[in-house]
Amino acid sequence: MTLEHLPALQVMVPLAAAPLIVLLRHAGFAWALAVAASLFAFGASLALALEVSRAGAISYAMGNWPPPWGIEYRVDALSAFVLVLVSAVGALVAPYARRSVAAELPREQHYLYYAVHCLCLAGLLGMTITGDAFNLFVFMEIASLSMYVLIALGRDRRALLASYQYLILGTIGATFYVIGVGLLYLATGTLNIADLAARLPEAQATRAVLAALAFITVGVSLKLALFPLHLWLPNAYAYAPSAATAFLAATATKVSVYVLLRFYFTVFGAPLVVDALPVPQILTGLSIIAIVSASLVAVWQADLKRLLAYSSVAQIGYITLGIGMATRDGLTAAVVHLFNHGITKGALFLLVGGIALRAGSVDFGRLRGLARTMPLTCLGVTLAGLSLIGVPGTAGFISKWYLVLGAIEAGQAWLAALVVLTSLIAVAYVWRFVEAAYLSEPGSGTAVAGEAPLAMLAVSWVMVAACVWFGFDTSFTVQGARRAAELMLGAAP
Amino acid sequence: MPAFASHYTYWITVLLMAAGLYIVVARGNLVKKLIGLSIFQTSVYLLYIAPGKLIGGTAPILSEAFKVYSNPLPHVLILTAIVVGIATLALGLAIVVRIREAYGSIEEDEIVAADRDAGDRE
Amino acid sequence: MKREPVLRVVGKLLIPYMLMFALYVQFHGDFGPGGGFQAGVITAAAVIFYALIFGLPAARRLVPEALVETMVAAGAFLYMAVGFAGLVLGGNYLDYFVLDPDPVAGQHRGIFWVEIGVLVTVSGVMLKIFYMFAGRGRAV
Amino acid sequence: MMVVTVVAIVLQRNLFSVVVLAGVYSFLMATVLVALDAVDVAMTEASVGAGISTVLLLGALYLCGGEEAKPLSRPWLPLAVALVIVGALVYGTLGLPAFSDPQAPIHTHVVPRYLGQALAETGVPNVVTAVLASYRGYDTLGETVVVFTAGIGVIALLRRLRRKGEPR
Repeated sequence: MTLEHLPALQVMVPLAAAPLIVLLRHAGFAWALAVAASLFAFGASLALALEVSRAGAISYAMGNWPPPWGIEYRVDALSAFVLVLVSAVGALVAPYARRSVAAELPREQHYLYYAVHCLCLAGLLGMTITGDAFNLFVFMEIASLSMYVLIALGRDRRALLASYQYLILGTIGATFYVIGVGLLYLATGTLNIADLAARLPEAQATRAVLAALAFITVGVSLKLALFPLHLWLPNAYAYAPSAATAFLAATATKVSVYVLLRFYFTVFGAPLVVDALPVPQILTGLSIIAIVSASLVAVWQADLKRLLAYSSVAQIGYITLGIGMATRDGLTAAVVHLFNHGITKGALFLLVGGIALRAGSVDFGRLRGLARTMPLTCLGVTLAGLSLIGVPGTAGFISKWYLVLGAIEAGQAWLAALVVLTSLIAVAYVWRFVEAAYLSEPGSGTAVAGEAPLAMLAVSWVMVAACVWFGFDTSFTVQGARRAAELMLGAAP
Repeated sequence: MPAFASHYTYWITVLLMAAGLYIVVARGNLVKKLIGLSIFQTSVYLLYIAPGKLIGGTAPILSEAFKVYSNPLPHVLILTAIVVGIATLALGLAIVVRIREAYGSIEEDEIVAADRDAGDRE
Repeated sequence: MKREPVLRVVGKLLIPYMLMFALYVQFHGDFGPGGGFQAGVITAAAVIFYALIFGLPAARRLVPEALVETMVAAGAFLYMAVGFAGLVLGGNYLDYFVLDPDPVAGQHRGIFWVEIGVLVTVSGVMLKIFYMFAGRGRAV
Repeated sequence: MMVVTVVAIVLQRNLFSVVVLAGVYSFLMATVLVALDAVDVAMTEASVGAGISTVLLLGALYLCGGEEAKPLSRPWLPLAVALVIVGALVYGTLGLPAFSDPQAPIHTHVVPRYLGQALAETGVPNVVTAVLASYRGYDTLGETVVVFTAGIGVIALLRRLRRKGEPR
């Protein structure tokens, strides 16, 4: 019975944890409940992924109303894969948050932080798992509102402005999405994603469908920080509390990418998006600009968190580059990179959170000679940084490898060269950390505190280990991504 | 112009939408931006609801007396959207109040300038 | 405004009717326009009205902050609990059919409790936000 | 009238007038919604748009002060953005069914079951309530959670804290 209801429990357990936490108003209990709920969600997502790979897509009718009249939950190869990523990061960040949040937030806010964490997790999971376009909007708003709160809780006053800007842009993005869904609804009369896909080819109002495609693309691109709509991201990541940054960086933009993939390949279908419209060309162009410009900007940042934030914009460019190829290998690369970049960035931001806790700031001036006082943390950052570059033996290499394969398969060898060349810029910004931490003498500004707390360090190292593990054992990531890619290209009517 | 006669409801919506969006992008005052944002969202309500109307129909409350009803589904969706809109507005205003306390201003350019000054001093 | 006798009397007279109207909107939602959300807004408006006439401290005594915060969470939790009840009784999540031997009565029961959940959360949140803004005092 | 109100909002610089005008706008919107048979939505829009959000905005203005600084010197880029949106939407809506066309897809797919069966399946004659709370009850759960999120967000941001030193 439990397995049958797993799709609902996947979202509902973290969601129900939030009001419980607020009812009890106790920091320690709140933390325990948040960890338990996140771990449960992770277990549920693994079970769902297994079930999907064994028996195919699962459909679950909320309220026992058959779709398209009721709301459907639908788990297939693609959404199961994203569910695992989101819930895994959630399950790791929740135990980590205890020390980090205790240090960064006043005590009265602790239980609220965990409640919002649960809401954000549930919102992202709900976006991924739902089979209904409007329900997706509702959960997008749950996730977004909780993200605005998480960012605004940052200590620096600039966090408030970052959160405000994100709120404005995020709401515009969500409203664009609603306009797009509204146009689709007017053209077809349904909101269920599978039903939409089935009815769109017969829709009379082709112009409305095209406009819907445009609105959904722009709206979701705002959320996933596709160049040039990324302006909210660096400040938001730089000033949010460390645990929140790690969680958001590893999951939020990735779920938006998922939404884009879902609409492009399930709803509109590859024939319309890829063959009839210049969408791949536009995506490829924007991705290249994003990769090059954001990587270059990252090199000149004075603050490690901001550096990593700009690097995120660049890495999202790699993902959209894979989508732009729209081939089997390209999409595989996009989905693999979704996962690999999620864990890599998660690991980096978790470690940086440890540095921020001990050193007070992650300005490069304060990082000089840090390797002497925080050797394990610095080693972790370096390893995860190698994965960011895409050095063989790390997870990042796998995604870049498939990206190169996809480019060659698409007959665009120059893209392959570009991927390799831009990785050199990544070398430059990762090198800045290595230089500061290992090769510089401790200066007057250097923090003298010791290693990060054990719980935080342990969780961070689980992520770092995952970066290395998925560089060698690719059976889960690549096979999962390949299945997802085949689903996207094959399911298109 | 049949296209104009049959589609003017859409176009009023579009005008409102553009005006709201213009306020959001062009204005530097944080509160006014939020007002523009809610006008932008409100205009979407019409986009959903207007096509659901059937002339000669009545509100979708079933009774013996009527046969033709307007489409209830958009109403439900927009109820949800209104609630989401007010929730966003409330949260946005809370952030603005905090910004005002931290910076003493709610003009975007002044705040950015204040941050730059603070950065220079460091 | 605290010393305006007319306002105080009118307020005393009106507020019970506002609350009655909220209840009407809540439970008449099945037959006419209205439902939990609208009723929640009206309930919160009644208390806000009270606060404007008799002052914020009086309103806080009538509806304490802690109660409001509990309401915020309890409503959302009630809604989810209805969903879990459907699971426990052998249906899908949010399945109202199984809440009663007669499916239609089960639907009725589900909708009833769900709307109460919405009412409690919405009135709680609106009131809480009002308290928060009003209690903040003029900054700077 | 709505268009006039919105234009006034764009031009007006005193924020108190803007808030009042926004309330007027919401009431006009509610009237239009009644004309379009959306009584539930109209009621919500009137209570939320003209009621709660006006109170909130006035409260925020009381805390923040009410005069807007001069408008930005370069309004052309935003205007261009707005015009592109207008173009895209006009283009998109031209292909849609005409106003009040009973053969439009939204009237022939999905909805007939709500209108035809709601009374028998849920026992609730107000179809909006039936769809809201039952057929698409999960959306409403999400909506309640959104409100809840905003509520605890405001608590987290605005609660007076007993902190030792104001962190800048």
